[in-house]
Amino acid sequence: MATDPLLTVSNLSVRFHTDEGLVTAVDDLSFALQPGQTLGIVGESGSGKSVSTKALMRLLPDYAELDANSHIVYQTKKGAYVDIARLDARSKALKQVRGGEIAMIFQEPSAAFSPLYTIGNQMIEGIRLHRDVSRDQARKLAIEMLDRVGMTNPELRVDQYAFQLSGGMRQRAMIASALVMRPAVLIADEPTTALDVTIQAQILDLLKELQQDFGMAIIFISHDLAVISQIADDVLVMYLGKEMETGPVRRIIRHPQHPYTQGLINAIPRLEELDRPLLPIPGDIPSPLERPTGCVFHTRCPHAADHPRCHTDVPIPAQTQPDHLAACHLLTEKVLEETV
Amino acid sequence: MILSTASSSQANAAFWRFLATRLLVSLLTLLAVSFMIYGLIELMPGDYAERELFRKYSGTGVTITQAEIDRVRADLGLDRPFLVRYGEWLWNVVTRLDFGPAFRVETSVNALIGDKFFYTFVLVVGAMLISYIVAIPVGIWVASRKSGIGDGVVTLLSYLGLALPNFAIALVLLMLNAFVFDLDVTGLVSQEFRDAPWSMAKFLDFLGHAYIPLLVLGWSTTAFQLQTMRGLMKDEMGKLYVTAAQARGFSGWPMLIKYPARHAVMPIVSTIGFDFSRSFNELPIVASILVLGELGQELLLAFLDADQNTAAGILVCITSVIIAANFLSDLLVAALDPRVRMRGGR
Amino acid sequence: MTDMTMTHSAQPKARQENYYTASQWQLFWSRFKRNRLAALGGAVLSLFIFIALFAEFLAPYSGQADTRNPDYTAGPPQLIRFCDSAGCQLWPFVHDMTSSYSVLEKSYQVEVLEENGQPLRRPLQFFYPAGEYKLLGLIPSDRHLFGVEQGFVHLFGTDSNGLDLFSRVMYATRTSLSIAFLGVMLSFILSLFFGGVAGYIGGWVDTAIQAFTDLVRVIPPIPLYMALTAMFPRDWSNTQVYFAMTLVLGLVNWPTLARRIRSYLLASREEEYVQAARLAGASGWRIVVRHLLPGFASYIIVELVINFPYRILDETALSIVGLGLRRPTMSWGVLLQEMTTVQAIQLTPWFFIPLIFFVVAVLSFTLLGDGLRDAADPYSGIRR
Amino acid sequence: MTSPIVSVRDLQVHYPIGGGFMKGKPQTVRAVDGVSFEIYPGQIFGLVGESGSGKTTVGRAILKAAPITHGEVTLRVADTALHVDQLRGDGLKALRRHAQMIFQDPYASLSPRMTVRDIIAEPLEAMKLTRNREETDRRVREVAEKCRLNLEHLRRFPHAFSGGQRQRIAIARALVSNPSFLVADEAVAALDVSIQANILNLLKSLQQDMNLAFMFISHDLSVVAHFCDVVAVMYLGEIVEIAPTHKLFSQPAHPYTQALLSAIPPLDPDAKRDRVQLSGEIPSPITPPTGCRFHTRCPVAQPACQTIKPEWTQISGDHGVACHLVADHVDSTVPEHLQEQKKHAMPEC
Repeated sequence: MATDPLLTVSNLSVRFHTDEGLVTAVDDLSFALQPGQTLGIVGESGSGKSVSTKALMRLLPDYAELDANSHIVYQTKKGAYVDIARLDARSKALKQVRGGEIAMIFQEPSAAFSPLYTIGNQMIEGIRLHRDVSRDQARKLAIEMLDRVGMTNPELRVDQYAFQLSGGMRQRAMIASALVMRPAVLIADEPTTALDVTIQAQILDLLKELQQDFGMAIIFISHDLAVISQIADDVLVMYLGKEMETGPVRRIIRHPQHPYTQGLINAIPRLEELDRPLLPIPGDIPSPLERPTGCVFHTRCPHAADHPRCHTDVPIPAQTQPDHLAACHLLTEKVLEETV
Repeated sequence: MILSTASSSQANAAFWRFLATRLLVSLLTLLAVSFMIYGLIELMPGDYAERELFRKYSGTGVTITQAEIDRVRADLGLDRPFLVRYGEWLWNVVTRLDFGPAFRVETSVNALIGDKFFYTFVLVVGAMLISYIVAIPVGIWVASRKSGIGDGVVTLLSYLGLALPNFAIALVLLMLNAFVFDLDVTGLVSQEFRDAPWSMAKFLDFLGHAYIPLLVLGWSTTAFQLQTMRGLMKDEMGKLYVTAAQARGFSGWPMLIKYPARHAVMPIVSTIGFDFSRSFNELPIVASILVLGELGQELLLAFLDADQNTAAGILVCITSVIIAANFLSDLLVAALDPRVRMRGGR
Repeated sequence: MTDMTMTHSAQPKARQENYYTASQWQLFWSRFKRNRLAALGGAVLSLFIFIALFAEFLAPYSGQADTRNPDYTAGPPQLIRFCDSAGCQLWPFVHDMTSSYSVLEKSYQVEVLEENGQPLRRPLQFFYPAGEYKLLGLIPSDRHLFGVEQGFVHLFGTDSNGLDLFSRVMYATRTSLSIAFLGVMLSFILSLFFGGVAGYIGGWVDTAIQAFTDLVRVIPPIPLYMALTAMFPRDWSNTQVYFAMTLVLGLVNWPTLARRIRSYLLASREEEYVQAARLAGASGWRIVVRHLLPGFASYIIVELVINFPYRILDETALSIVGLGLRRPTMSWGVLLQEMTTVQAIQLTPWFFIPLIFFVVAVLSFTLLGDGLRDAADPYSGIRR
Repeated sequence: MTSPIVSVRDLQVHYPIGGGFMKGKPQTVRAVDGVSFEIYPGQIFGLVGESGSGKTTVGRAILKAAPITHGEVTLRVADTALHVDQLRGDGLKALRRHAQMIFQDPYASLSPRMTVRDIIAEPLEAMKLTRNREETDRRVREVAEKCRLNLEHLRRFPHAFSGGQRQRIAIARALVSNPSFLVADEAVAALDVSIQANILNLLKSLQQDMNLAFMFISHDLSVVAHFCDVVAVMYLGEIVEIAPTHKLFSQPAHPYTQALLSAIPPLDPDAKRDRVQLSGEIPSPITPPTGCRFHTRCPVAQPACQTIKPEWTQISGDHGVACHLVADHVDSTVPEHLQEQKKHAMPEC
């Protein structure tokens, strides 16, 4: 991983203006994405995983506010660096980033395709925004891509509407419509959550295959750590808008360092260990209006009772291994001990 | 789970069946409306014969005899049973588009309605066009703005549209006219053209008069549509397909028009018939203040005189237009929305 | 970040608990209170309701022929003065004036009466005893908010018959509001019946009612009003016409509300919590009373308030063109009918005063209705 | 062995869609098409399948919340047998008292206008199971405590609670009438993983305390594997396999069960799995495939599968399956034309 990162996110914070007050959705998030890498972002509801990726493409709603210290530095295909967080909302550069550099697929392809236009129409629109081709050529590219994602009868499908397709086919069409623009980064926002397991397996295989072919980096968001483990190289664990732990997928799953990650893994029912009891994380996810002080996880952490710092101080991500970080006071203390 | 994988030919069949159903229902509605009006007038105390004689002799001191009433009744055929009269009227309408004789002015209903139907139609359609032409683009624009000023203005306008209804605007115009300008805001054609046959000059004269009632009539519809369009547009802008289009790098007016606006305009298109109905509704009031000769007033007179042929004829004309508008809006919605085209119906 | 959490933890626990134990009605109310414009609408409206309830007390005269001021026909509004050419005084007064139509000048000539070369002052009397009436139809009284001992006071001027416009506006407010209220209630009962039956029973009953509703909806209401009001016999008394009008307003306007009630019921019947109640053994009656009605009530109240201004509009519009109420009944529409002539507009602009009342009433109803709707359903933004 | 608390014989739930005035012929959705099984007291019976398999409809039909087109459903409580398919009136009340349901969405299934106390008390009040308010209150507190709800929160309204807490309220409501049978329809699907384990553990301890029988409907096989004693696999309105959990997950016999299992992503990225990749998606229940309904997607389908409906075969005492290939394997009296193929086609178990 000696190459320059494709995308470097630093200090990303997003707040929402709501009737009840200002709500922090993403808090001081930093990570980097290498070319061709698959980064899995895992988190429960309210963890800010979806918001943070929307922020990468500046797709946040009007009531959201990107913190002034946030930086999203992206290296374009041409090698130039842009800070997406600083781009003017109407700039050409942002339009190029959206779709041309970073493309996105969604959990509900039925809602992501407009029912008033054919799939082909919406694909061709994307192609022609980013590639200098004629309408006919674009249509050909669209059909090729539909074929590539495993849709039968692509010539027919291109003129169909999303509501005429089954759930799995819709998601394939969604993937095709994103990849046909040849992005360097694909953001997949829970793309398999609404699907049955059998279809989920098909889609995961397809994504892996396409990544081999097209060489794009993927940011894969899911609430399901098992799904992430199947596709990601590295994992970022989020809780209440904060980064808890990040590192290579195998290390995170086999040697989780953060109490939250540990709790999460113990709570997941696994076919391999049918007789192991399920260990829930105690308590409930706090309401976004009642954000805990100090470490956001302290209200549910089994160790927090013995460590008053957890209640007051925000932990800073610390390296436990060169590429493995976790934001926990217990670890910081241990790490400090070790270095001393 | 796919519940129906209808092929496109099946889908078309479903749509045509839907249209055929609508057409049939429309015709039945017309039938029911004409029957209802005929029946309502039948229920009114007294009939046209009594009114005519009363008018003829009122103030003369002559006593009206029962025999005389019976004679007029027989002359006009009013002595026959209700269903026979209605059946005959209906038969003539269906076979010859002949609405029968108008009792009150001793001419045919067709002649009576003729011009006035045209005036009415132009006013109503014109007012609606104005409202669409103003409300749709402005609504889209206001909804796409981040700042809330436009929202506030639109909301204020929509309140005023209700609180300062057309008749109030008409009155205010009359007052302004009296105090400030010296405009003739009443009437639809100048005196010299009133009974003249249609000519270019008459048409231009008509347009010269019609713009004030058009603006008055279009005002509250525009205010209402503006608020509706803005609300619909705001709703659509939050939908995922808009985010997806933005994620493809599509933005600006082309994006607004292709995605949220086209979705947002659908409910407006599907209520064209309803809007027609509302315009017809407001016209008689405005017309009576601005002294326009149009169908509404004629209808009122017909009611007051228990003139069944005229009243039913006018209402059938108006309702036909509304039903035609409904039908048109069905077709437009189908043209705009493939789901309707393929599944048949909304 | 930290200061945000601070503000939240600083919030008293009791307040949070209040929020958690707040019923939907309490939440509704707290959301409504935040909307200033709606509260303003509500306040103005209560003033109107006060006028409607206590019209006899507020109006110095009956507004009918028995209190006609024959010397002041189509007279302009009189100013309440503290000062005039003869100096000032602490107690408010009006001038005694006359007005008569001059055929030569083609206008009304207004003169201030003079006594000893000074304008004739008529001091205002408060809680002045004059014509007897029954307050709220129950309590006999002869007190009026204000009056003058001799002569007349006409704050809004008089109409072409010399009737006090202020008094007439007070009574007209009562008529217009009450007729709209009764019309709304009647159409509400009808729509509740049709919509409720269609939505709750469903099946072919639903289809039949829907077809009938569509039929009524396709005819523009004004011709229907015309047909119905033309049926009123000319010799009907005011009361008869009044009730007939409410009947007409109710009969014509139920379909839209019926449709909404129907779709609301159809939707809420499928709500999961209603299904849960059914599985908990709740009877149909219990489901309606405990689960459907509580949500429905707020919805209905909002619908009714939103419908109100439209009924006021209908009455006024119909009366203006002579289809609704007629003299000597007093309603906004009847009062406004006088100003539809060009001559009235030029010569007597104060005939417009009822229009201001009408506009303010409709506006405040709309503000209140929108506020209630937003409070009941914070996510709906579209009127239709 | 004791007698089953729930027995279902050849249950069919069909309903029409479309149709109406000038809308063409209505079509029949065969949501459930001939399903039979038994649930024993104290047993947790899992029902799994893809969306559109009809599993939810089965659960609802047992509670008479979906119309039973054909078949028998019997619920045995306290020595009496309730024939659910024929129940009405007072009998229905007995069913409601003894059989309850937990819904998927804890946000939609609680009335927003009732306090937690009123929500939990609903079955008691609706069916008049208690004599007075004090008894109701006592019972509500008892159950709420069992479901680990804070008793001080009973005055609150649902909007004060998170998903997990709401689901505990829903569970308390289901248990307040002391039922002996519970249908949990995707009861943890809407919850976060960290909360899900909590609710599952609560359900399990309640089940042991009260000796409840459960029908646990889920699309998530890992959850089912942890929670259930017996699992039935549904495909397109039919049950294709029933087995005790351990057997089903270690020796799945039906190709569909095998495919489902292999599609579950393991937590460890390096875990070895033999993938049985299924192509295509579940067909429409309006026009289900002939023969074995799974043949259109089955990786080992034979020509006979397209035409002949497979018989239900008991592989062992408690393991049944509906598949031609398995039937051949177990029963030697198979049609001759199938004998040849089965050797190659027998799926690896």
